Amino acid sequence: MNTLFYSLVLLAGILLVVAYLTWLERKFAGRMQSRIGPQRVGKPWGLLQPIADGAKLLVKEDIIPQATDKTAYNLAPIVVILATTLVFVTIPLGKSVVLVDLNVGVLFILAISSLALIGIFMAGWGSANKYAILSAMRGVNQLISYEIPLVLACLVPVILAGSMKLSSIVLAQSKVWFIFYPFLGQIAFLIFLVSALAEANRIPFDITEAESELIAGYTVEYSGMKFAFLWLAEYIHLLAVSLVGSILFLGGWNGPWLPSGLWLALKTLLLFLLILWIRWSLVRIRLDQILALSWKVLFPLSLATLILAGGWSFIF
Amino acid sequence: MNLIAEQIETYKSIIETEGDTLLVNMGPQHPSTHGVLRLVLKLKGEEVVKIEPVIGYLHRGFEKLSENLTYIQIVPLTDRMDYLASITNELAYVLTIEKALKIEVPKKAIYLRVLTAELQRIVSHLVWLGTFGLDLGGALGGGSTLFLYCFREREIILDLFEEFSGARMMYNFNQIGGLRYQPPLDFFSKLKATLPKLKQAFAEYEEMLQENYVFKVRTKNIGVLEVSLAQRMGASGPVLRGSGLAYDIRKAYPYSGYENFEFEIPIGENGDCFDRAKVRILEMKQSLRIIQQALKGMPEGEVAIRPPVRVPTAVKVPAGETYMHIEAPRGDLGVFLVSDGTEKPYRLKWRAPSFSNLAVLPFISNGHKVADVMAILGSLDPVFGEVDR
Amino acid sequence: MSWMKDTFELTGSFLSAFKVTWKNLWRKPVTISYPDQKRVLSERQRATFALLTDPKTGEEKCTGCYICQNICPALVIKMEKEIINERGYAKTFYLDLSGCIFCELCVQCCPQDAIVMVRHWEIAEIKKENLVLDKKRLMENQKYPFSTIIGSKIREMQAVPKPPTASS
Amino acid sequence: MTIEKLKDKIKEKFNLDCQVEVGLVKILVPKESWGTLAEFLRFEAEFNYFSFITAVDRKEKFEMVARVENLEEKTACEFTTEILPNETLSTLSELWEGAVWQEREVFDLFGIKFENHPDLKRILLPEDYTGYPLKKEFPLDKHYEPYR
Amino acid sequence: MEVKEKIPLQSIAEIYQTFPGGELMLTTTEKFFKWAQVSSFWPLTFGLACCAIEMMATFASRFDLDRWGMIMRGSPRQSDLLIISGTVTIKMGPRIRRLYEQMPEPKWVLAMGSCAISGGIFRNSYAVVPGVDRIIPVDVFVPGCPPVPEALMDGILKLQDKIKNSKNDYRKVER
Repeated sequence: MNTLFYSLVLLAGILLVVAYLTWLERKFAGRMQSRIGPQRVGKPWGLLQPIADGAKLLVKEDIIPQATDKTAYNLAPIVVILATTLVFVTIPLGKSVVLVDLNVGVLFILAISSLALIGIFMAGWGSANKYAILSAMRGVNQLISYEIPLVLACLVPVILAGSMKLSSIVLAQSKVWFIFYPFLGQIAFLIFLVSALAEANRIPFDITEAESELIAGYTVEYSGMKFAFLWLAEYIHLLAVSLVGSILFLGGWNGPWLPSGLWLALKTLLLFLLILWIRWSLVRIRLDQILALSWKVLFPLSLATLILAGGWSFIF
Repeated sequence: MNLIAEQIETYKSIIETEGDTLLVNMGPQHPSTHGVLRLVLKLKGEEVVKIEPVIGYLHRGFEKLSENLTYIQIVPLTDRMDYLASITNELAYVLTIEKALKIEVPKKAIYLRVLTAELQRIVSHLVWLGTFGLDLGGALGGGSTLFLYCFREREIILDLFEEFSGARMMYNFNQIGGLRYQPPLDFFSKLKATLPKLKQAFAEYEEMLQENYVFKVRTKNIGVLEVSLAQRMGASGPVLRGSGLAYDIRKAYPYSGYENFEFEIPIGENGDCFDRAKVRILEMKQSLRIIQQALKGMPEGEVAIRPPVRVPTAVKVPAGETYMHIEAPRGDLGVFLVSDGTEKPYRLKWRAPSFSNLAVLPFISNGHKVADVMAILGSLDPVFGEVDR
Repeated sequence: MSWMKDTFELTGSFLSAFKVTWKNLWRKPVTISYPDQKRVLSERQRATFALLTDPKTGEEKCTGCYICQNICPALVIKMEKEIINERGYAKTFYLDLSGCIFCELCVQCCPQDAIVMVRHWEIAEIKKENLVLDKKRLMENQKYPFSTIIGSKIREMQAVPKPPTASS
Repeated sequence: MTIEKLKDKIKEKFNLDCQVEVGLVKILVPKESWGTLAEFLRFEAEFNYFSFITAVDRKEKFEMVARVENLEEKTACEFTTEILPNETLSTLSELWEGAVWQEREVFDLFGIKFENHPDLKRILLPEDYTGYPLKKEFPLDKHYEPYR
Repeated sequence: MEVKEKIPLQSIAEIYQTFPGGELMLTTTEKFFKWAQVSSFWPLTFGLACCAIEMMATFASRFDLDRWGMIMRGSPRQSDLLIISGTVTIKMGPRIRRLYEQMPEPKWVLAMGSCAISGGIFRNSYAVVPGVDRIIPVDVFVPGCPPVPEALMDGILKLQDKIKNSKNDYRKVER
């Protein structure tokens, strides 16, 4: 019984945290662009902004264009939300605070998070709009080519910790966080970050919903609550990426003074702010350059780090 | 089963199968088409096979309207043509009338006209830099950071214009025979205070864009325009100078006192988006130099020669044809006036630089990706009030 | 080894872009939060119009001479003249804000300085009809601060200076 | 080639006299030799910067004005010709590509057709617009339009 | 495929009232959703002419409208405010009509600048539609050429007050 209760609390928690991540992003971006983010909605700092956005999108008229492939069009947001929230099942938020601690945790996370690609393609293809089709094609290219560096980068902590169970990875990092491994940790973390950004379609890889060419990418034809799902899915994916990143590389919840849960929250927040910082200061790269970057640079680099990690765990 | 067959039908109609090229129609409402331009793109996968810009969505009939307004009433109309650089429009029109009437404008008016035209060039290039960042980085990404910085600097200069004339964009500054206002007393001190801020801001943009690897990768040898094609098309201004020809009307045919200011003309090497961007950023620096010289040499005295306008039909231009062209931020802006001695022009033809600059787009964007077409369009910097007149 | 140079240059450019955004993160935002703080408008601001009354005698300055009606490029001013004890008044004076382009030619050539622009921009309307300012509303607009540009002021600025230079 | 040499060349080749102003040569050309003069200017005189081409409606005849410039020597040449309202004129688009759009605009607003122009159709007004607005007898307030 | 007959929404409001506290709940939900619509007002990135530059300046750092929860959306499907900023020419008219129809239902239109309200100085030009309200119903008019950011923001505030105290069902917008 308590798993049902815990999963409901987890779901509500994710949606609430993600809602306030959108608020944080607009505030942080505003501050970086020397303006103030949302300010007037919930008087002092615009705290009620995400609630207002959600309620407004709830009430919006839900247009289903006539030429769309109805099943793909309606199912796409559900698949995308499913793919991104299911990842939180195996992510431990504390020592024993986890829904189900699979011993193939990392594999499960990587498999589920690549499901989002199907949702995005369904959205793009279903809405029968030329921009959406173009963006869906681009999304498929980009996400597939970044799957491999992501997997290899995640394998490095698995090799160093000797097991795929997330909680045991964190235990293995109690003394030295994986990122502080001299040459190996930084490169693996960098590859993980770059390919996770590409997975989540964030700048500089956000060509699927590139504002300047394809208006709003695969979300062109969506309005109201369906658009809210697609929009939130991106932030849920980012939350998952920063959580997984802080667990795999930044040593989860072990840290010197503060209580364990706070450490994890602090690290994810830091990682999220880093992703935001990248988003608001870089220019988007073109599709073929993105693919070239993944195949020519990230793929061999991640193979090299994998070999290095193997050697390292063999010696020590 | 017929449901699926029917859906395949609908998709076939969407993707015209002429050798699997996709006909995409980037309609008049598009975040990055700088206004109202429809691009009919024939794409093969990602690459552009053929591109055909459709313009005319902002054609407001300037030439017909100006045949029914008197010479004085046309000055506020000229502000609305190239709405990013309204002072240079007024300047072109007013200089043509003064050339036709052979009026000598007082020295202070000449210096003030040069000063405000160069400030307007900086404002127009700032808006270009902001929207160029949008084209590359997308409205919600890094590009919009650059966009907001450029608009923050632009606000400083707009405050100065508001002090001088009372309006932020459509100033109605010039008048046949000089300016309409004296600058307020503290105008020059405020201007001196803002110049270092602008210089520091330009250095910041230079740093954020010029050495930026991602910016270079997105703009190096994209949309290469070689010099002879540019000349035959009539492209002018930063687009022509980006291809390596140092042709600047302020130096070639010095007008309104430009001969007693010295400044260089920046040119590019191989005429791609990067060079056009570099030329515009360096031009902004040159404009700062001109403004400083104008501030130093600002004489005292009156700003207008004509007795103040009392009766609207005061100005009559003798019959004849005059043509005068100046260096607007976008290029060679010319006014061809055919007058018949009454107080209304018989025919007023505007030679708009953006019209010819935009005509270059189909010639230089074949074989590029869709993302590059946006970068090329951004580097040509068309303003549709001027393209469609 | 161009590959190494490329990645080196790539990280260099990323760092410079990050430096710019980092510097701006700590600068004070330039935003003016509109409903509470308002921007100080320049004293030559051109917003809505006002028909002036002569402070000494208390009757309106406008003598209905049709000059501003003729010079307006957008043809938005319409007035009718009436003569009361051999002095012209504007019986009705309509200024259609929906067509006006705020070019200030009417203020410049008004011989009696009767019409002036005021510094008040809150003029949005829900209904299109009350964008047409009739004489009563133009008179009421006098309560807003005037712009310092009045017809005689412009002419004095432009006039060829008599021996004592009239600097504004 | 300085302006004087240009003047004599034109004199002996087309025996047209041209007025000379500072850096500008104005030539009045009969309709037939419009194309040949343009070719001469483009190739021999290297006026390869195309400035503009426009028409002036003189009620009973159109006056076509075209201006080309030589940027190196800073000289410009304006050649004009008179054509009757329903006559056509040879196009300049083979010599200067810039003329393609400008001639389309002249056709759009004046109704003057150009022979063997690549695609002569309306550029500024909607395709199904009737009437040529910039003609003098086109009244300002009467509108030919599909939409109003 | 015949379209299923949609349940008229008005009847749901009546069902609300049959419950004991229904009336009170209806007004509070209505007020809540109206507040939500007003405080997250997403305009469409759609600029025609000079007023578009002034609109961009209003959304830039100095008069930042992100403070009011307004993000510029690219596609008409996700935006609920259409700011007509610039001259509406006869070639652009049908495009604006289609854009308006593509926007989901609670949508509002703000005519910015004298060109959009009545054609401004181009009123009697052969190629300009004198006033955008001949093509689409307009909710608020902001005069000015171009209107200073304060004027545009004042217009948006007046539109928001109009939405707040519009008495009808939060789904349909009173024309």
